[in-house]
Amino acid sequence: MSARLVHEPLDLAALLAGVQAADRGGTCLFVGSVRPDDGVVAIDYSAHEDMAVAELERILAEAQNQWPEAATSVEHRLGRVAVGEASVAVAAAAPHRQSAFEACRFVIEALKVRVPVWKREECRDGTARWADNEGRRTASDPGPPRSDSPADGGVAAMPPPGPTEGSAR
Amino acid sequence: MSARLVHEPLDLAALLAGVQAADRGGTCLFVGSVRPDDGVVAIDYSAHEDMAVAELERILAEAQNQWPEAATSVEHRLGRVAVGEASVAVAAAAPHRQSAFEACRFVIEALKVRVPVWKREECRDGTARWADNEGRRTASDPGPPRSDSPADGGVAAMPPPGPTEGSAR
Amino acid sequence: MDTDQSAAVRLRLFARYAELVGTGELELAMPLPATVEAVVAHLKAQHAGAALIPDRPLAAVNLRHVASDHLVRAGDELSLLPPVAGG
Amino acid sequence: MDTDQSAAVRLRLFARYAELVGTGELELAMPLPATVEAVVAHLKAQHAGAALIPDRPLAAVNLRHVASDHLVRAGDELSLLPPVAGG
Repeated sequence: MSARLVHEPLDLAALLAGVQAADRGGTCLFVGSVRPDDGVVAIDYSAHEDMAVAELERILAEAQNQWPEAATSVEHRLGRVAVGEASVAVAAAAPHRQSAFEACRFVIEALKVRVPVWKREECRDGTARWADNEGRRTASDPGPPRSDSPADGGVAAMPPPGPTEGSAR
Repeated sequence: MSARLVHEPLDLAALLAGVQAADRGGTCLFVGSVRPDDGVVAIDYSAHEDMAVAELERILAEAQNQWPEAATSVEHRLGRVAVGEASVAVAAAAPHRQSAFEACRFVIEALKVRVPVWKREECRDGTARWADNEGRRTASDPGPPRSDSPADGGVAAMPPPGPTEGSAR
Repeated sequence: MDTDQSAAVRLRLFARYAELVGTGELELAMPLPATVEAVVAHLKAQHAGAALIPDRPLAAVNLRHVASDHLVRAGDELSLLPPVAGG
Repeated sequence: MDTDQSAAVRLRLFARYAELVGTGELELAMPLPATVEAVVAHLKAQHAGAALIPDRPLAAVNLRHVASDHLVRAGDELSLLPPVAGG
């Protein structure tokens, strides 16, 4: 049982290895990754880190209580996560698949509504906005709240649309 | 969408990579592995291979029909699989996690009741027995039905219990 | 319905059923079409080892699951499947 | 109930709320205990930037979620949390 916030790419193999055991014949892994919705090129994740870890640990303890034979682990990535990269992963292993699926689903659903993590979407046009899990968005000040989240990250790799300069494409 | 029977250890990273795409923000992976129930040290999986692949493809097509935005893949291992090793894996990726969970669960549930795969449990005491997914077991003749599944596989690594020859253990 | 008195059905057996009969593949000469159940009865009459196969086992024709009243025709491949145990 | 007229509550703000107020951490001197809602009203009275924070935001005391009628005591750490967006 392990709840972690990490600042580097998630290690899914390690997460799986942490919950698997010979007598747990079913393992369910959920991976959430950044979608390119509405021009998003990356998401800068921040958290109330102490509380997020404490809340994740409480969620895992609740899962343990509800599915005593299951082992669960969760990792959430913080900092800038580019489109297509994983931001969160939950693993649950149990003797039977139903518990593994249910415990895994429980943890990700609880995480989405309880764990103090926020996302600031970085868009192709250089703007940034706060987004919540109900799809509401609020423009963000130009200055990012975290020094390691450049507002123009990824622009070189994916130029913004709009008036092109002499190119037919 | 890919349905495969394989004779080597499952490659989960490749299975995940096969379903993931930037606009599929949720991925669910299920892994089933061999449990050491009642003295089992390994399971020898066999199949009606042509039909198993066809049936797996039909199941994936049904998942595609029910969750059109989801991509699903499945691999089942055949031959001798030791306790703790993975025998089956299902991956489903979709724009939202609910479809990913549901499609993944659908595929493994359908596989368990429809796909012609059989297991012959190899026990610590050297015996073997056929097992079905309802927990019924039937003794197997000493001669294995497949030439590549020795009834004494693994005995060197894990000697059967019983009358010992001069050893206090 | 036409029946072919000289027809043969290709029968495939798997796992425990192959073990019981001692082979995974055989041809049964019998009038066709016939239901899966009739083919199984014919098999049991000819092979003592098949006695422990149920009268209406899980079955597939040409790689698809079928019910035991499904009609097997000349040229079909009938597979008799023990309870499946994948996963 | 005893109130401590000279007490201070340690307030932490995150994400958009920190951006609005211009800081992630401050101390508010006010009579305690007081409800979360009262502390938020006090913050809004003192910091114009806090106007857009809801009257009853998601809140945590000492790293646990609390309702807006929860009593904040001297020495508590109160965190005001924008709608969470993990995953």
